[in-house]
Amino acid sequence: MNFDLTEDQAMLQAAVERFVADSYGGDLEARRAARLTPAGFSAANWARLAQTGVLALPVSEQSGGLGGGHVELMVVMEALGRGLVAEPVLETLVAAALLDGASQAHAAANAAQHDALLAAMIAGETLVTLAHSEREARYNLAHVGTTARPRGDIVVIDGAKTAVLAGGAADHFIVSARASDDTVGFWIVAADAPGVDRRGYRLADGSAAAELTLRGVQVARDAQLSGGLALLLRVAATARLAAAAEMLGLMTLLFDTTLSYVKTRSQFGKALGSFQVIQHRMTDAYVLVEQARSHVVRAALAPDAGFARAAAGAKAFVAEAALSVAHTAVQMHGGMGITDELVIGHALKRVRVLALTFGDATAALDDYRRAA
Amino acid sequence: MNFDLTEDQAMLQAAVERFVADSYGGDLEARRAARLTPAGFSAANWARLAQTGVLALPVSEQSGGLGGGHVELMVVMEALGRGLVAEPVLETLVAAALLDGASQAHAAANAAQHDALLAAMIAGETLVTLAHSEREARYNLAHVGTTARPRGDIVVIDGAKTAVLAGGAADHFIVSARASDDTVGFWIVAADAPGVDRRGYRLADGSAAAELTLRGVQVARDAQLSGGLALLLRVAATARLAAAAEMLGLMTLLFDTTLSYVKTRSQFGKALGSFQVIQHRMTDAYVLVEQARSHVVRAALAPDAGFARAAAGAKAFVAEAALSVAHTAVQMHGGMGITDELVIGHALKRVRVLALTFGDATAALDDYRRAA
Amino acid sequence: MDMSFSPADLAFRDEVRDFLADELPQRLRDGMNGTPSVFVEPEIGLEWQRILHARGWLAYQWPVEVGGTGWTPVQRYIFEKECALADAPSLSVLGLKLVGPVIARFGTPAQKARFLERILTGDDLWCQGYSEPGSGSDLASLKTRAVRDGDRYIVNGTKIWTTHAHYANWMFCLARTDPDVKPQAGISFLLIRMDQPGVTIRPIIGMAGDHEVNQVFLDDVEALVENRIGDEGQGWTIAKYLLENERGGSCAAPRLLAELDRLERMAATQPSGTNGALGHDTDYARRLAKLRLEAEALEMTELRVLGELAQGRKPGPQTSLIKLVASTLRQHVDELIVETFGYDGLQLATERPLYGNESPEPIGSKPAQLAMPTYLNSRAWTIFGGSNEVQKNIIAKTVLGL
Amino acid sequence: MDMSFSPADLAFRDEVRDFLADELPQRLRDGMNGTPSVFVEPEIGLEWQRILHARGWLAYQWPVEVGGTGWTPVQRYIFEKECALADAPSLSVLGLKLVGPVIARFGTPAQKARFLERILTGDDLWCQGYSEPGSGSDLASLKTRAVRDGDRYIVNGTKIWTTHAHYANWMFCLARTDPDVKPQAGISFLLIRMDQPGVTIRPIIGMAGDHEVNQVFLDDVEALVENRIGDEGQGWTIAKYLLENERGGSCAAPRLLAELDRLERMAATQPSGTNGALGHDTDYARRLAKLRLEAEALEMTELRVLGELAQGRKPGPQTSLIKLVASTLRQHVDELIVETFGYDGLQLATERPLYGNESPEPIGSKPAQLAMPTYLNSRAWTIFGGSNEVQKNIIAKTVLGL
Repeated sequence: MNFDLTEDQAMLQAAVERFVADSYGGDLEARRAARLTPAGFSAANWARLAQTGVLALPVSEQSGGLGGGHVELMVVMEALGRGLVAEPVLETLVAAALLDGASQAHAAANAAQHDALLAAMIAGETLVTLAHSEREARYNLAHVGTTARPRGDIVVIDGAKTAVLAGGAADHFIVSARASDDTVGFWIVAADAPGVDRRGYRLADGSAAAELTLRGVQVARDAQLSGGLALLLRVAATARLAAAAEMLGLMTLLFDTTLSYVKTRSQFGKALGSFQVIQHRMTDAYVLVEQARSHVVRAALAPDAGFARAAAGAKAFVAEAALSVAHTAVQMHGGMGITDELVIGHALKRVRVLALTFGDATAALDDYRRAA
Repeated sequence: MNFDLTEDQAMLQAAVERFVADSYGGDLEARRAARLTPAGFSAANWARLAQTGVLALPVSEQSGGLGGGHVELMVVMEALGRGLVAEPVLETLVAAALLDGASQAHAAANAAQHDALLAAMIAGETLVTLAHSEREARYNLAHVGTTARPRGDIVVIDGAKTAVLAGGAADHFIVSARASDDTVGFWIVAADAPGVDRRGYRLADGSAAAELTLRGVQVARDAQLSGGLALLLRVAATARLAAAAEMLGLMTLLFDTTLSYVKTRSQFGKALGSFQVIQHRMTDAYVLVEQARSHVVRAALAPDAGFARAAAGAKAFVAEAALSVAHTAVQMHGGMGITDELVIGHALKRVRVLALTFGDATAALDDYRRAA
Repeated sequence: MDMSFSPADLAFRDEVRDFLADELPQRLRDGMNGTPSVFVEPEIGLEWQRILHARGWLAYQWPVEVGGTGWTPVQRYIFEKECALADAPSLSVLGLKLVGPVIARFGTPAQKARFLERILTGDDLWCQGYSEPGSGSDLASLKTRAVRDGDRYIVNGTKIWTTHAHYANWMFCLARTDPDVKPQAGISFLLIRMDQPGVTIRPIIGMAGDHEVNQVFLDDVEALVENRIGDEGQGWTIAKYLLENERGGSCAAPRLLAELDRLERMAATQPSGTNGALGHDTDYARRLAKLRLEAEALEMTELRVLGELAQGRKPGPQTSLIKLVASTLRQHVDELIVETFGYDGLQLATERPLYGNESPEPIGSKPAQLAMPTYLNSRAWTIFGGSNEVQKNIIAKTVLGL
Repeated sequence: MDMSFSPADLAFRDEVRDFLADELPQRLRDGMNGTPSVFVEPEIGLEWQRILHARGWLAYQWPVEVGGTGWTPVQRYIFEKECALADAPSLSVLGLKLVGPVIARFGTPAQKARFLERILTGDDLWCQGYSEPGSGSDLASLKTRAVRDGDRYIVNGTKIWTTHAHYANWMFCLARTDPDVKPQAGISFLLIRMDQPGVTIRPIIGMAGDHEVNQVFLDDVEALVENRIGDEGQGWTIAKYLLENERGGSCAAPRLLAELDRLERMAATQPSGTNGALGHDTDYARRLAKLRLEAEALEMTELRVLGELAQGRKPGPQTSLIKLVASTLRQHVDELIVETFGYDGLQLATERPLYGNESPEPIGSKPAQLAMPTYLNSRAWTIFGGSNEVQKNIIAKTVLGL
């Protein structure tokens, strides 16, 4: 019974906090400028992040990663959230986990090719992202309408994908499609492959997402990843923990910023924080932060058998709690809270996006209770 | 556009308020004593209530009633709620509306008999109540498992009923049962008829409810009321308005009592009502009372075509609002709030019962949205 | 009790409906519906105001003597409701509802002649100089200083949250003309030209990327004494009049109800991902129905206030809760709209406008594109014009006597 | 990070489990589960305390010198969790958790000898004389007066919310021994015999009909000076110690989680009235799942505090929110339970006890019969022991620095 970080974990946390301090450190203008680039993030920061090893963290050692566990993932994502980091870490971790999981499933013929892609990814040289969501599916991970039909040595992919996170700048997509035997598989598709029509757009947090239309896209058979929907669900659980941890970081950022504000800002001749209603509302927010932390820790420490359930539960709880704290933070800041000039609004918008990662709070709640 | 009461309506309101002042007038001990009688209410008060004409109010003039409309019903029930009246007015109004509706549906052979029963009811001489709910039905009004099988000139009723309001002291029951043609009908059954096994019990508000077991209960064919489920749904809408209006009265009682309390009670050397958190919580309660009043007025004024929907909506809204205000009232009163010594607790318990009249808030909400 | 409209009122309603059907261009309806922020752009608003002015209906909130319509409270309500249901652009609050009535009530004949007609023609566009950095909801603490210098004041200070300052050629402004009396007594109500040296406008961009409000720096800016409304030191009284003027009849619910209808239709075609449409998901349908119940209660509360006004009485305490309920409900509706569109609800285009031919292509649908910016702007409802916290303080004090 | 128990702790857990399986009679489990009020009747509680005392585990919250077990914080948690999961009757807070540790800490050797063992044997039953009519959450304002008269005090005053005063033979009591110093300084901690003239007990019946608490009138009642704990005027310090003593480890979540499990099983057989069981209704299942998420978070928060204690550190600020979260959650669970049983949830039997052969026949089921009285009593959770409002004041001040 010990919730202290190990020395290694503390070092990891310090490394990410250093990255945040050096790269952002309260410079909202620099962050905004990075968001306005076509990629939606800073290439320089991305390279530095890769150097910290963060991108290699959850990848197994045999695939060239650091083999970090859930606690390490939590530590990193919380620190990134607290730093309001704009770079596509979550998207990369998802893609890396899929490639890594696929590599481990079979020593497939295509392993070398996938390993090379993975290595480039975690080095920060290539951006790969999952293209799975379809409009008809809403949050149902098992609903895939895109098809992959074999034709000789190749496979032909047709369909449409939406809400492809970081899809505006990705070099490769991991595209889910339904194979002729009705199972769901994943194929690596280059962004510039013929038949791929990418339409970039911005999400609330300023990130560059994309819609894809896939018309007769031809990929080599061995571009398929081993492992189907089951692998995706495993990765989704990890992604939910990561999203919950990042939201926890955002909650602490929102809470601490707001607490400082109500202590210094005065109204009607008194500090805002001396009004009992403000005190109780801040107390409610504090309770949410602590309870959210408990859920994230719970999921990070859950044994494998219960991990998917715990991660879904943490995601469901934290998504609602983070939104509530973000709304409180906006309200407490008054007029300034609704501008783009404080971290508050940016954190709210990032929470909105994370809250929908691999389904909204209700979808996660349903997974949680069905697994119970 | 005028929300003032007419002179007649104001007189009606005054009459009920006079009854409340004379019969209860803050004498919680007398009310408690009345609740502890086997009937669960005061026979003397009941006789006086009948004299005010309240029991005859919604009954059509051709059936010997006053032919009052929904506004009159609202006025009366709100005043009764505000007075925390213990007598089974709502139950009697439901039974009377069923008998009255049945009389109007057909000039049936049994009209004279029903009219006599109705006359005795509204004179306060005979207590009649609806026995409809069954455990398997939960809040589904259309679910009736009790059967009514014809045998020659009689009908044989078998089944079980629960949550028969005022059933502990009723002289007759209006029992719903499924006829051989699968329609739902209603039969008048004397409480002392052979085969009727009544088990009395107390509800939260201290009223005397009953469970009934009906084994081979024989009733004359003409004991059946005209009008089936459609009549019940019409009456249920009226009952929902009545329950919402009574809850509105309870809300004003709870709110006003609590407002006085926080103005006079002091803690840490200050009036409770000077704490901002208390002020805002009372403001929230005030908003609920006003919004609840709007819903009740809306339903009372709704045209016939929209009445069932409006009554369901009012019931759904007011049930939640009343519960919230009651919880606030308890909390604001601190230790005293959870005793049986103040009107607060009694009002909360009455709200709990009314909130489930003809289905809970969710059931009413479902009826409301499906009718939309 | 009677909540129906009289035959004369129904005839008036039909007249308004016919007018809207004939005279309100689709382009303006689209402009209104395609605006995620609280105020429509002048480009849309002014065109509509010109149409209304031509019909003689623009100054309906003003006294008859200065061009008002003389409508009864019920007629005003009917007009506003029909406009809302027809998606008519919202009218400029600043000129028509705020400074116009103030000039009509407190202005000299010369001031009335000088300013009122130009509000109606749109030749003058106004902004409001009330809030200051550091004063927020607490007006009495304002610091902008106006020093008399012959027939003019020299004004120095900073105003913030100044809606459409970047379009306005005039500002009505509260400034401290006497620092030596108690805070409320030393304030005057001045009209200031925006197109003069010393006026600097800093845009404040909202979370959704909209430019509605500004910070306005006033450095040795001139305000003519002839453009002071009322006496020196009467500013606080005028500001209070203006506030009370705002608290007459209200008509927020009809548009909310119309939006819930629209949302319900959209939800009926949104995929749920499992079985059929999102609108048929029980949980979703119940959430929507609960919001509708809130909106219907609000509508009735507004009508109860109207009932008081229609009887020639002062409205009851219900007026004070309408802003509180309406703004909170507005936010809940906008939250549900964002959620309705699933991942599509996350898109946030920052180009403006989002209506018309130049607007960016939406992902999924136009309503999906509007959802997020509308939701983000909607957080302002419980902050501006008296935050929810301030509203509750006021109700507790004035209505509950706490 | 590591939230697992050590092998030694697991062995201890098994030892506790075996003990409970062997020694906790079904009658006592039924008594615990059949009690809708917060405290079990002495009839149930004392029997269980005798069994625990025989095993040497009753005084586990006391120092080893006076009969404590010397358990680690983790062992205490494990013991309390296993007891909760086995439906063991709750132990008397008054003697074991409140006055016992105070006597152990501040009492003279003679006082320890006189009182401690008799708490464990159940020969003495205690009640607490803290709250007074008019003082509520504000202890410093207490008015009960103790005047020295030789080797005794003469005590006059009124205490209220006195749990189980009608069973107790002793009261520990805060009384003002010096009215002339500042309020906190003039208070002493006195032990008073209940079986003496001048002690009058007025039952206060709760909403559900339960008799747990009382008003106690003290009219010229005697308290021996030798039965004063600590020095004269030290009462406030002792009361604070007692409060802090309460804020050690906490184990509220396991029982809440067990109740949610039980509720889920019951809901799976409750008719929904439309299609199948209530437990399969999506809306219902989601509400239950959300409560479970709250309870799981609470469990983890309690474990995080335990983690601090296990490392030999003082627990962090999380302790302060546990009461707030647990009591609010407790109420929400009890509300859902009432709703689960539909109309059956409305029954309110006022006979007591509701366990055992004499208890009234339930309508529907025994859990349905317990639902309403439990819910009604449950309103007390956010009021007694520091209301939610007071808890939030404390957190805002001490944790957030507001």
